[in-house]
Amino acid sequence: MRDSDMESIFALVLAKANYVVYIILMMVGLYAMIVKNNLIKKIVGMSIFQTAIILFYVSIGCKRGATIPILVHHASPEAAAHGAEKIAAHAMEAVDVAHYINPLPHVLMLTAIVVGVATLGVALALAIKVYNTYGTVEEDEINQQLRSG
Amino acid sequence: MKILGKLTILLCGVLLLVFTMEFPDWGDPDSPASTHLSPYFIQHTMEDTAVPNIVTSVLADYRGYDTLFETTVILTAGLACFLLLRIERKKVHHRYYRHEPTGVTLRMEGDKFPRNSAVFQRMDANWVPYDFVISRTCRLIIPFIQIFALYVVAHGHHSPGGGFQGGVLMGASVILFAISHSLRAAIKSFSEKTAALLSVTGVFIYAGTGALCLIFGEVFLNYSALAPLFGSDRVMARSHGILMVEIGVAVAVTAVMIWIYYNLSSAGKQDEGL
Amino acid sequence: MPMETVFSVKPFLAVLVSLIAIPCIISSRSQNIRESWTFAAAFIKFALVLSMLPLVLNGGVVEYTVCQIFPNLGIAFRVDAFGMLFALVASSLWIITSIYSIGYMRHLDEHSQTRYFCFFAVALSATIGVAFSANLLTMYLFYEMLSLATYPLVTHHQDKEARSSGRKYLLYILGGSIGFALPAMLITYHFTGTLDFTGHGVMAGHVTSGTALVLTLMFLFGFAKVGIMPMHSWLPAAMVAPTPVSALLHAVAVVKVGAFSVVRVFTGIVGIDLLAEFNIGTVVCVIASFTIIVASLIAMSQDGLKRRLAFSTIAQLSYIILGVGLVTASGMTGGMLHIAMHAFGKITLFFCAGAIFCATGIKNISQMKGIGKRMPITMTAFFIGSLSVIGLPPCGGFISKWYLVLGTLEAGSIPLLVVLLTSSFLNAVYFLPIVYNAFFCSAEDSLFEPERKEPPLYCVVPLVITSICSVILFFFPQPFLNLAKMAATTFLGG
Amino acid sequence: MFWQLELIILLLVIICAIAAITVRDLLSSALLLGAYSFLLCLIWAVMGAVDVAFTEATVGAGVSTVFCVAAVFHTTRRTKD
Amino acid sequence: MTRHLPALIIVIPLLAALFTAGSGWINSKAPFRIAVAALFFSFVCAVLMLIQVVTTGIAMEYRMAGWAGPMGIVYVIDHLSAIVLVVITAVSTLNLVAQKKNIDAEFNDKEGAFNALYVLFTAGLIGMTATGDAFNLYVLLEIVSLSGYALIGLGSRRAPLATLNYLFLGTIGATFYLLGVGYLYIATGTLNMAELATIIPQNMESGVILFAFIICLTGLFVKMAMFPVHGWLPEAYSQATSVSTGLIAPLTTKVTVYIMIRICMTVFTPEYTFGHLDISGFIVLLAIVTIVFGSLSALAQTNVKRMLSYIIIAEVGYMVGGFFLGNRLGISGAILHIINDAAMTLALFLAAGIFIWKTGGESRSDLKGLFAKMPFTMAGFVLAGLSVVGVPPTCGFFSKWYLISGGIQAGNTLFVAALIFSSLVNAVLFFRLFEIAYFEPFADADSHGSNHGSHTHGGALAIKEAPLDMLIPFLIASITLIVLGLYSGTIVTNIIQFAIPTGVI
Repeated sequence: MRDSDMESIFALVLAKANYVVYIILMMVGLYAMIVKNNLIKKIVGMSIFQTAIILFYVSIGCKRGATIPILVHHASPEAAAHGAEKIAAHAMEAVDVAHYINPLPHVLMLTAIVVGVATLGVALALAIKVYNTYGTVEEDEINQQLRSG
Repeated sequence: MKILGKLTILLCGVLLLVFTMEFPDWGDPDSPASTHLSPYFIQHTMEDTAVPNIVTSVLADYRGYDTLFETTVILTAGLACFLLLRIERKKVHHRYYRHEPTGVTLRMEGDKFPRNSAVFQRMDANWVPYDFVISRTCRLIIPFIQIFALYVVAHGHHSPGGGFQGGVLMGASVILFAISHSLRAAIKSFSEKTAALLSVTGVFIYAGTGALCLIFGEVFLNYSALAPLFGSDRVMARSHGILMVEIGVAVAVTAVMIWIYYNLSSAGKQDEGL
Repeated sequence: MPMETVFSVKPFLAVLVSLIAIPCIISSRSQNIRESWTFAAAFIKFALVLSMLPLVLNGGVVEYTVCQIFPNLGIAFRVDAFGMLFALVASSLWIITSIYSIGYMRHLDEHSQTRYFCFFAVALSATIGVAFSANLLTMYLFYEMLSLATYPLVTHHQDKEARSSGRKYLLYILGGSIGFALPAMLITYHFTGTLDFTGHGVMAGHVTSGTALVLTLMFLFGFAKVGIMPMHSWLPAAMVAPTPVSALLHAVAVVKVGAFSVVRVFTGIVGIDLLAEFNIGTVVCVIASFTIIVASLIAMSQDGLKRRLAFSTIAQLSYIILGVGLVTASGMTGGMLHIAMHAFGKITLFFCAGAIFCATGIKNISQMKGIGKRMPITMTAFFIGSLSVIGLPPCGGFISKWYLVLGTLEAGSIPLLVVLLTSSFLNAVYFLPIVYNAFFCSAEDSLFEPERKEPPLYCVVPLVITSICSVILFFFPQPFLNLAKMAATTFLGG
Repeated sequence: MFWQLELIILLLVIICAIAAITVRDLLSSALLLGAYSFLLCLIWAVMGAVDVAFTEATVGAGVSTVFCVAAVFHTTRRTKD
Repeated sequence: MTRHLPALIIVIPLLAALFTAGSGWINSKAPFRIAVAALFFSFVCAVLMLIQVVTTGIAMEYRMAGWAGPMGIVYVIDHLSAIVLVVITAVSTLNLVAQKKNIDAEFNDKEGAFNALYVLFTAGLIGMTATGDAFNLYVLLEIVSLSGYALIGLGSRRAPLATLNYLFLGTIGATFYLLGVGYLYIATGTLNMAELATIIPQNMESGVILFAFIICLTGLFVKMAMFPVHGWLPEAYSQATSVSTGLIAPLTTKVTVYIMIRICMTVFTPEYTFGHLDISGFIVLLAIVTIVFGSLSALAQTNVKRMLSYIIIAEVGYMVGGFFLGNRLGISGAILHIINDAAMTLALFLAAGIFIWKTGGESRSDLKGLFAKMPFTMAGFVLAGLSVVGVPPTCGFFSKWYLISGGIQAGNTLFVAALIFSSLVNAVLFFRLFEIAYFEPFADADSHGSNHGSHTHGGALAIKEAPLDMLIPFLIASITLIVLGLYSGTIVTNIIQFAIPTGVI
């Protein structure tokens, strides 16, 4: 009984909460990338921007009342010794889809995280180069230098 | 400009919010996302690949091709940082050497000081005394971190983790060493060339496994072709193949993380670091 | 009439031959070898053209398709009477001009003659290509090729004046063709689905009168080489070119290509009956006659000989357009015939101008008093040429103008007749005084000492030939006349 | 079913993000980015995306932070916004 | 063997890139050779696949890791992707060969990394073109972007900043695309393009799909520098080194346009893109603005590379506008223009590379007297310029022909006018360059005699052509322009016709 109305409150509150949060984060990142003046700040904003998307994807994958996408299998040593057929057979008998979270978005997001850190590294390298050239990472100061010659 | 940007962002946000309202509820079990494709993975991972961790099986087998290029992205980043930042150390102006017994610090012009002297230790230009506690603690925990990293790589089939996480951990351990001691010390034990070659090797292990499948007459990355190689049936062959590529990923990620760190933390000089 | 169609590669070869000659021209070691290549190409081309003449005279047609690019539209060649007429003129005059330009260039020791001869050859094959093209696309292709190939020739001297006039040249020619002709072509293709030159037009039945008028005018101004006002002012500017260039290109090839293209489009795309029924022809006639009168008037005020010739060219070109605009048999015959007749007359005049410049370095008419005693042969040729251009017997020009006059009478439009006669009178007014001053001015105000001193032989021979030609053409106007008549009958739908 | 915790973490995440782009010291901005990543990794752990959480913990909270710090160390800490 | 071509065409460059990067630490000659060999190999693969697809008439499908359809990642080589693959591989091979001298000059101790990134860039483009999976496309897009940043960032003194801005905008674009894919996944639950194409028509009214379409398109527009978000392109391209520009300028925008066409026609079916939505008019308008803007700002440049970059922006307008005209002619024109424009841009930037290598300057006035100095190079350059202007028989004319007649058929006079206008502007631009090169005497002394007389006296001596290993590839590129022009009819009827779904009239 209590569990059920917990459920309802839960649904009520979190039906869209993640999506709203991801939008807020995304906008924060976008704001930093467009409006901010400091290159490092922009890079930080870029990182936030990308992680927001990851939050979005993970939220897609969620499934109420389901657990992490690792099959519970009592593959006892001898079962493993008997090789895959046993395990497979065991898996065959009952894998209830509703028990496990949708794994696909997680896979995609592993890729996205890695892409994010790669981009971050390159961006920081460029920022360091910019600093070595102009002695500053503030965009307006750099533009001033460019205009002055 | 600023105002324009803010307006654009506001517009984007509102748009996104509006369209979000059409989404299926959060965690709704019968949204198309959870009903269309994912059930196949959940149900068939065991019989297809004998890997209980669905994420691992999808990552390294069903969408293994993605992961290959994901690793390549990392490699690309490493190469990019190298290409952009690396500069051969030009003639040094001056260096600082600390006389261990007395703690006196000397400023020497050029490079002419004896490289390996027992009593003199070279100091970075902006030097903070290396804290004894920190360095010793790191020395203590780094081996454990590395063992844990190996575990994560090896046990990715059955528990969270896998090549990426393990590789990053391994890389982090070296980075930690570089921070707690000095960049030069780290480079001495794990040189840049090693990092570069290892990163290439890692990706090569992955791509090579795939190409091996081609040679064995199956399509690219179809590990079950390697069954005769592993001496197991085709399903277990997939599982072993996944392990191989995970190792490749781990090697590549480790090396690249270290490589990028070397270049970033020394602005490409690889002389005096963080 | 029975139209026998022969599929042969000859037209394509006739176009290619001078292009093939180019590598030889570039790679040849000495001047003589180079120019012998030029001659070889010229003669082969002429022979090829000539070899197709009998067939065409018997009402045959030669066709050849190079490649298909769009549905039922590709790069194809088709030799009919009209094209043959033009090709004959161009290829025959090329030989003569080559002789002349050798003399001219060598005598003045111009720089980068190799470049000169190369682009000369390119221009020629472009001209023949236009003459033989079977559809508007092919014609446009060679038209552009010609515009670009003549640019280095016009700006041969590479000095400031050449630069500015070259700019003007490109502005008018390219601007016209890209801005007007190309869209007009595409719109036509969109409406009719074909761009082949048929006997009597493809537009009929596809477009409304308004569209037809607009397209016609777009073509008329788009092919700016025809020098219809207000698209004319590149022509006087282009007179900075070396004289052989002006002679061949701006009296024969380029401007005539413009006229040819316009006539082709009017007859082959727009269609004569369309011109007639929507009174588009009248509009064209009005524009043309305006150009004729104004250009003639301007020509009178020019002192530079070549500039005067240029303006007279503008006027003469409009005769051709006028002839077609009349949409009567003899009018069109006269118009097309005028391409040939005027070519021979005008090239003679240009040769003379060049010869005078070669020998004495004089460009202005006011300095030519008594020059006739100095170089009688040249000035006699000049006299004949001017007679031909004015249109008096015994010169070829008379015949074409005669047919034009007949055409105006057939069309029963007296104003146009008046226009023609006035302009002939004006021609006389601005040509004959030159000749008169050259020969019959009294010894004291002659600017030249009396002893004879002709220009180099290379320069004299060609102009003699051309002047003789234009006399011969008066007595034996065939084959040009027959070709023109056949073409006219074809276009008027038999 | 501790959704309250999840809500709190979500709020913290937003706060961290805004703080990371508003502080006037780039070093602390970098560190705040690390904190942000770590909080996100918590959320994902709660949502059951363990692998993603693990990766984010190592990559996002770990290595990227180090990279940022290294970059700041080689450029400058001060900023006007 | 042929069955594995779709995998080999990308796997071989990938492995080669690894070997290149590794061998850079041992030998400084090896990387270049490996790279050229690998790129040429994939070029051969591409040609073979094109032949097979055209002869059999059915698309080749390759299941990576042996998993079919939605589960795994599938590579699909149909007419469209086959021809684009040929273009990509040809361009990158030719450019690498042509620019060897520039590479040696600019990346003296980093050949390994440079060549590896070069090959990775190409491999990424190949993958993007061939893939049939919406997410895989994103990963490869990121490979292309990252290697692109590295290649551009090593340019002049101002390059890093330009690259950083490029990186920010590129990331926004790619992330928007990723977001769009996510929305598609929410609505349909799959990532496979073919399956998406079957599901989307069933629920056309869904707002989520609409938004996915919009945001994917926005991301791609950022990537291809459409008008409001074009800012990064000229700066980045003009600051990069010649070799990088020669690779990136011809390919990036074109392939992005290809991706747009692929997304609009294969994923969101034409019925959805042109039928259900009525945003085509707006996008064509945007394209028109892009064309006019690009041409006008190209007019204002004195730096040759900047001018060419702005021309690229205008060309993007051509293709996008032509595609969104939504009729067969327009789309054929857009696709044909992808091919032609890649060839033109390659030729132009190779020429620019030669000029820079020769004169050391990038501004218009550095072209002085080059006609006399290097006639063959200038001949090729003239060809390329005329092709951009759209003079027959160069290929530029024919794609423009299709685009304009598409505009006429759609009754979009504004688009036609914009095309004519930009052709005129291009004519002005290029003849301005030709004039400088033709009229003004070469800077240094000995050039005075150079334009004197025929080869007999001294003409040949004064000519200082570019070295052959630069000149020959460049001339090949510029001859290709004419060949493409003459065979454009064949290309359209045999390849492009089949690339357009029959739904489009």
